[in-house]
Amino acid sequence: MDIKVNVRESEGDAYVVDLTGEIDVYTSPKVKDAITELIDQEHYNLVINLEKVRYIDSTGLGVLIGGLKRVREHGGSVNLVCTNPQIKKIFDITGLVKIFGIFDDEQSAMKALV
Amino acid sequence: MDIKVNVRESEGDAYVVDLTGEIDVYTSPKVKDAITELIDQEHYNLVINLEKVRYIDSTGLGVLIGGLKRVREHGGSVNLVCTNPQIKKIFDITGLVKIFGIFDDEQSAMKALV
Amino acid sequence: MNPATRTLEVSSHGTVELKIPGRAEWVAVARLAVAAVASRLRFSVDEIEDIKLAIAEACTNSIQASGGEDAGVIEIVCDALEDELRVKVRDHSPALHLESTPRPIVEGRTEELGVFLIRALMDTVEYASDPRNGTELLMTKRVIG
Amino acid sequence: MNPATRTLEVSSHGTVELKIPGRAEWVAVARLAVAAVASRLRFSVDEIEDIKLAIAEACTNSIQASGGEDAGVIEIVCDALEDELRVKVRDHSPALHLESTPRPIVEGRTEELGVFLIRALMDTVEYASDPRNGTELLMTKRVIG
Ligand SMILES: Nc1ncnc2c1ncn2[C@@H]1O[C@H](COP(=O)(O)OP(=O)(O)O)[C@@H](O)[C@H]1O
Ligand SMILES: Nc1ncnc2c1ncn2[C@@H]1O[C@H](COP(=O)(O)OP(=O)(O)O)[C@@H](O)[C@H]1O
Repeated sequence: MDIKVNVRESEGDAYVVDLTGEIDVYTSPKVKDAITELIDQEHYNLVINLEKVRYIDSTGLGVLIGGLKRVREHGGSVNLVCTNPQIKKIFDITGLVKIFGIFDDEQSAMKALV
Repeated sequence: MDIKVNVRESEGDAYVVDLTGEIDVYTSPKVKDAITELIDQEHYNLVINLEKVRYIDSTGLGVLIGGLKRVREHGGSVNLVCTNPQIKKIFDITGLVKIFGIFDDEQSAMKALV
Repeated sequence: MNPATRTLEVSSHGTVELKIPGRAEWVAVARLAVAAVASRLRFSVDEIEDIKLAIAEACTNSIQASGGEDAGVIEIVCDALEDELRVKVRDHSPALHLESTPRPIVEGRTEELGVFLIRALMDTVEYASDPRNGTELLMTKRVIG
Repeated sequence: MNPATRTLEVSSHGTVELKIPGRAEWVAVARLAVAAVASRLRFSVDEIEDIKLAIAEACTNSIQASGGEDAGVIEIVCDALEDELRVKVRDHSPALHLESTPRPIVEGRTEELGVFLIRALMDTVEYASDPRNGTELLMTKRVIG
């Protein structure tokens, strides 16, 4: 019932945010803070790794969408790494698969950043 | 929230009962039935493997004690395989470590049968 | 009669009531309790995840509707029937706007996303709200034999 | 105010109430719900297991005291304080014999084993019973900083 957030610099200008745990109304502010901080520091190419996320709710999706909107204003993008079928399903039924790049591993997510 | 019970014949006259899951007031009757059936069939040397048991309550302990009492009347014994520290602790604080043989693996539990 | 001699073939029907504080940190308790109830029925692991999320979204909605701080007590009543789970989530918040039709959303607010998920994940969703008693959401999901 | 902008530093204090049918198959729901509440405090994983078992034993006791079939509704109230969890388990069964002193038991009944475990796993156990209102067990466990 908690979330771990780890931010690390990757190739080029890109940053990876590793998330571990459950993203819900209680923990999503922590995720939002990490993403906001990166964007405030003018990092607009992000990979958010959800491989170790067991649960995500609408507030978590909202944080991801909010991040995407902000980086897009600067020509950046957010790619997601997601392998958990239940979480993939959530992106499917909400139609968010169409606005996020969703990848099976970090390398692919990184390559696909503009 | 369920228990799986698997009974198999082993060396000599001994039988092994493999338990997987949680043993509580709801599931312990199933364990009791399996042990009772073995004893009714005059198998008095039993190894009960608790390696895959995540939880045991007083009703589960009662079933094990009941089985031990019955086999002892026929000169048999019940040895337990238990590696989960939390469950070992329960046998410790109840003093049941003194009446059961408790072993780290099936082979040792089997060897120690009279 | 000794409980250890009963068979496992009892009816799974039963009602479980839960009250949690209407604050973000308690939603996980509702989620886990409802999952435990749901796993008494013959739902698949995926379906239990769906139910968890739907009920959590209902609680989250109550909290957000009250400004995100404290929604008072949230009451969750689970009726486990033979082949259906009914969950009622009741709070004392003002009315929510749950009447929007289900559709994949690309522009909107997080609240709408939550409501959309509830509608998508459960079989039926009914909604009642009055200014005095707060909002009540009744959700059902059937076990598909 | 948007919930997503709040910090995580809120008080963990809160009360969670749960009612389950007093039948064997529902005890697991109590166990999991109480574990979820306990994990809001700074208990270790082992301590949460202790609490789960103690509360389950209290419920099991109620069921056994009513003959193992149906103990009516069992009510569980969890008060999560800063550094202590208080759990009350209330039923409508006749009095239990919980007054025996804690001791490792080698001859006895399963009920005694349950009560022994509750006393061993929790910090304090208080017990009240009257013929009209049933039995109430109040258990507490402190977080050891
Ligand atoms: N259903 C949705 N469709 C599209 N965008 C959404 C949806 N729900 C939320 N968002 C977006 O997610 C972001 C976060 O929303 P919200 O949680 O309301 O926080 P905030 O308004 O502080 O950004 C916002 O950019 C919002 O527009
Ligand atoms: N605290 C205990 N100490 C020793 N033996 C116990 C204890 N609790 C239960 N037992 C034993 O475990 C067995 C199972 O007990 P119980 O669940 O009451 O079922 P039953 O009476 O049908 O055998 C009995 O042999 C009982 O004596």
